[in-house]
Amino acid sequence: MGRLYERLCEDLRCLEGLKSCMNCGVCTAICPSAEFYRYDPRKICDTVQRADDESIEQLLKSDTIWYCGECMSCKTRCPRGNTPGLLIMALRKLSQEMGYFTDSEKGRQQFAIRRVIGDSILTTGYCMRPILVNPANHPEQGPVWEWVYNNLPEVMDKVGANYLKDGPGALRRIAPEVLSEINQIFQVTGGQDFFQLIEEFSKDKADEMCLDAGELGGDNAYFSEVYTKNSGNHH
Amino acid sequence: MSEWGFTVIQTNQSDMDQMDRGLIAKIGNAEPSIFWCIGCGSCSATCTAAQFNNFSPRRIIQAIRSGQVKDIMGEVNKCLLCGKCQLVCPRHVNTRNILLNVKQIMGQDAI
Amino acid sequence: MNKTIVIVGGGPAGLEAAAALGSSPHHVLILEKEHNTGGKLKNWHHLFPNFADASEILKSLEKSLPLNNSEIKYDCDVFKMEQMDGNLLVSLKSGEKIKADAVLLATGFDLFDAYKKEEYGHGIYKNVITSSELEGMFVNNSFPDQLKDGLPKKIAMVHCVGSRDKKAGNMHCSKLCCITGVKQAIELRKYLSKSSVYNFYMDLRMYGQHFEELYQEAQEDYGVNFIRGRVSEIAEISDGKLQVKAEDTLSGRPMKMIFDLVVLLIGMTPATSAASIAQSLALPKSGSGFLAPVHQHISANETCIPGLFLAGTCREPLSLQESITDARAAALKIIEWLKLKDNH
Amino acid sequence: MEQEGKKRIWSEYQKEIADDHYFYVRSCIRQTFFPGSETTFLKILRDDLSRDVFEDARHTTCTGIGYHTDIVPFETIMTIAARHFALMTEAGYVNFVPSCVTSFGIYTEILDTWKHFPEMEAKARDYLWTATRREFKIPDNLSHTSDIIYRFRNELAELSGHRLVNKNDGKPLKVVEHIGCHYAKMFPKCGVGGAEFPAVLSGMVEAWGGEVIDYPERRHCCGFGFRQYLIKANRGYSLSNSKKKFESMQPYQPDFIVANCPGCAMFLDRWQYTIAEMEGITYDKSGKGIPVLTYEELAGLIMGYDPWVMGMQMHQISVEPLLDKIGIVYNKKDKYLGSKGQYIGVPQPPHFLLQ
Repeated sequence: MGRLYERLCEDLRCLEGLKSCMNCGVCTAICPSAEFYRYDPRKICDTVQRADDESIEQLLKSDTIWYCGECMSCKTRCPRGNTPGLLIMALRKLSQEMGYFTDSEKGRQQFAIRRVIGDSILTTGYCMRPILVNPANHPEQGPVWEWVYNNLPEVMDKVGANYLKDGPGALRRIAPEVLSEINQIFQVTGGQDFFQLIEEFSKDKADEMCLDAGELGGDNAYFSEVYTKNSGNHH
Repeated sequence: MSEWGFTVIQTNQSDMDQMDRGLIAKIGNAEPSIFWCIGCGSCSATCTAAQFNNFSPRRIIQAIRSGQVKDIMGEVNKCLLCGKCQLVCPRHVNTRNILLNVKQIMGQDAI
Repeated sequence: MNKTIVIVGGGPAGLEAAAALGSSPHHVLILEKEHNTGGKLKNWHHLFPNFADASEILKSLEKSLPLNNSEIKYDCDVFKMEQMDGNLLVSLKSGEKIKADAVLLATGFDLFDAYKKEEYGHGIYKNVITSSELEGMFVNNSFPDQLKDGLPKKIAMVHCVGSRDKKAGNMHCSKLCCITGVKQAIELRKYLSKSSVYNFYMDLRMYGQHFEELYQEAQEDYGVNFIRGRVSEIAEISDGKLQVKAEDTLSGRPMKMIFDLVVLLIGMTPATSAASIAQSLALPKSGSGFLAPVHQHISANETCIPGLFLAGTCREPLSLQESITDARAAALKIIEWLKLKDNH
Repeated sequence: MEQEGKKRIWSEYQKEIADDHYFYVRSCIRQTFFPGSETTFLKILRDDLSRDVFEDARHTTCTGIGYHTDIVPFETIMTIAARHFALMTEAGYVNFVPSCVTSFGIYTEILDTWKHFPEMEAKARDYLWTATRREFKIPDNLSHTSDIIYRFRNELAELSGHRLVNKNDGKPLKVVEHIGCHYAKMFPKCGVGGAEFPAVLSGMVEAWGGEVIDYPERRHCCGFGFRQYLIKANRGYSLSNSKKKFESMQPYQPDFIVANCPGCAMFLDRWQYTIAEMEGITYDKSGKGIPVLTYEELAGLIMGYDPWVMGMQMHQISVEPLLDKIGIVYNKKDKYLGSKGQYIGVPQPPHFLLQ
């Protein structure tokens, strides 16, 4: 039993997610990811329960662990009460803690997520806001969304939102003292450090790839690379 | 990638009702022992070729039986025809002969 | 001195135990909860692995019942037992109480209620049936119309339904469904010669005499297909056909397939009829809820209650042959125990 | 299909849903794409059903999207959840009602974790105190907003002026219901009807006169997959999973889709547009696409709310064909007007999808 395996076992989601697997395949049978990626949750459970550090390290450095969509459909069906999706979350956490995530194309995408979602949480109190869904990056949102996006205050007002204003209501501005509480929670619980870790490992990788990662936001070459790069070798 | 930045992905799910049953029908006649396989994997474990490439006789029998034979010749050609698979098989499956038959049938089809 | 032995349950184990006790001087009273004996064997057509006629076997079991010292009471619901002066007092729902020097529990098993595997849609999709319902179709020769039109059919046999399944509340392996699935696959191939049959399994536990051979026959002589993967969900598509999803684990790919009929191989679960008896005596149960003997290896028929014995599937899933052997073993233990009781 | 069999399953999953006095928390995705649905929910609860719903302006995201894209650690999200419980406790409420299915899943997961690992709850209390000097009680009742509408489905049916019936032929409308994965797949006991045959939306549809379609891929995920949509390079996953669902439901010719998850409703709407533009395919006969509704919009429609005040103009798939089928009177001209009736431009028509 190796060091990586032991660290995985410290994560509750590994303990809850994988008690013992008998390789029956019910998870893979209905997994949305197994259907469209070269991905088999059953094999991941089997690899982890073998407790072999070399294979686990390989897994942590691979694209494989980043294919899951965390829909947790696997949990409903498993006859052994496992949740491969939770195990994936533990693997991803460890991959980021070890800096292995930057070894894979799909893992490197964590940088873009950290920059967009992470910063949005800390600076606005929302994971997702209309302004983040820029039609240029979201052609699939279609022309109606483009119209909404170009007329946000008017449209939001019409449907009863409290767009960027104080007080309760949809899309209200979240007060600075609330944001400071959220930031405090991130500070105390290790959320802030984890963001920092993703930043640092990503910047190292960006340097290695001779791409600029900037200090903030998505207006840099490394962000574009991880946000749009698809080698097509995933299916 | 398209102007969208992504595309529709083909499913990996095997639609077992749409599989090619032609090959298994022919091989089943020539070498019925293909139906006896229980997927134990002893053939793949002993396989000489598998030491050097990712060839797996167990997987190939499985593929023929379920009709997933689109790219099968590439796989079959990895086999060295040494016959060790046949020696270790607990069900007396003549894997070597199955592969020979695939070559023959697919070769014929090609002509 | 002649004593009274009460056997709870007139299935194969109860009948065989009564037969084995026939040579003893004791009075044997079988309490059967239904109108007739035979238990679930009544509803079975042919038995694995040699396709023996179940009704013939039941007849011979009933025939060997000794007339001199045994008696059967029908429609008796035993719900409680108490220990009393070294004897057991058996209470029936009717209010009747019977004093017994020894009691043999041969209460059998319940079939797993397939509706608990919600994702398989039993009770919702009409072409999803259980192995026991299929057996009933063979007994009564009453197949649904859509199977009788002479066209080729696709049939799926789903193994491990409610067995080896924490989610369904049963961790245990019911061990007989594997061979039942192989037997019924062969029977379906015989009955519907143009049909193709696919067994979805995780492991095929061919532990008994001639089981593995039957599995091989199914593959070699009857062209039954075996796919290694547990079925994940069943959904009805138009015209009552069923879409089955599993992973073909040997090729590592998710798969789907359309079937005309799906047979769920349901396993044995602890009998609910034994639950109140066990509770009244604080009888321990095994992890999966079957009645627990004193010692699984060397005293499999004895319980921690003096004078109370177990036979057959009330203590674990057993085949008919094993149940019968077990019943004889229990009978022998009872005779030994009554002798000891006399000497004291 | 035997309805009795389903009813037997439903009877096993009858969760408790509080009757009044709700502490309401919003959904990031709902607010972004269909904020009018949240407005409608509050109006129905407060005005039509006279229930007390409290919203504290100091509540924030649950950080669920961060958690499920694996940038937010469990310790962090459970403390954010604890802060929301603290706001609820401070306001004197015990019934916690999130508008988002991802959030609902997060709260069920956290409460379950605390039950099995009390030391984690202690840790959450500790973290929260250190960070904010707040304390909390665990809610007595956790219900998703769709549970609440489900609870009042019969009352709403009595109050409503419309039925889910095609006014042209008098037949019930055929409805595809889509349940967000995190509603009950992780904890079937926490969802009305369980995970395999959830009743939360089908119960509404049936109470309001519609007919639910059980199509083979009913249980399949819409394909959001968090990182699989947020990152452009991964969106093929999202698109392809929705496509699989559309192909499976197409033969049943549904009149509309209703979803209880903010993300699902948006994706099932947008991906129909994308597929139409990419491949020239629609999944209905008219070429206009299958309208996708939130359950709040559906409730609002039968209650006679103005579709444009509910925000149904924000859908890419036009809802007018459905409104016409039900017989809802609406003002065509008002659809794209601003809040004061001013002209603010109109969306470009799509290339393939008909309007």
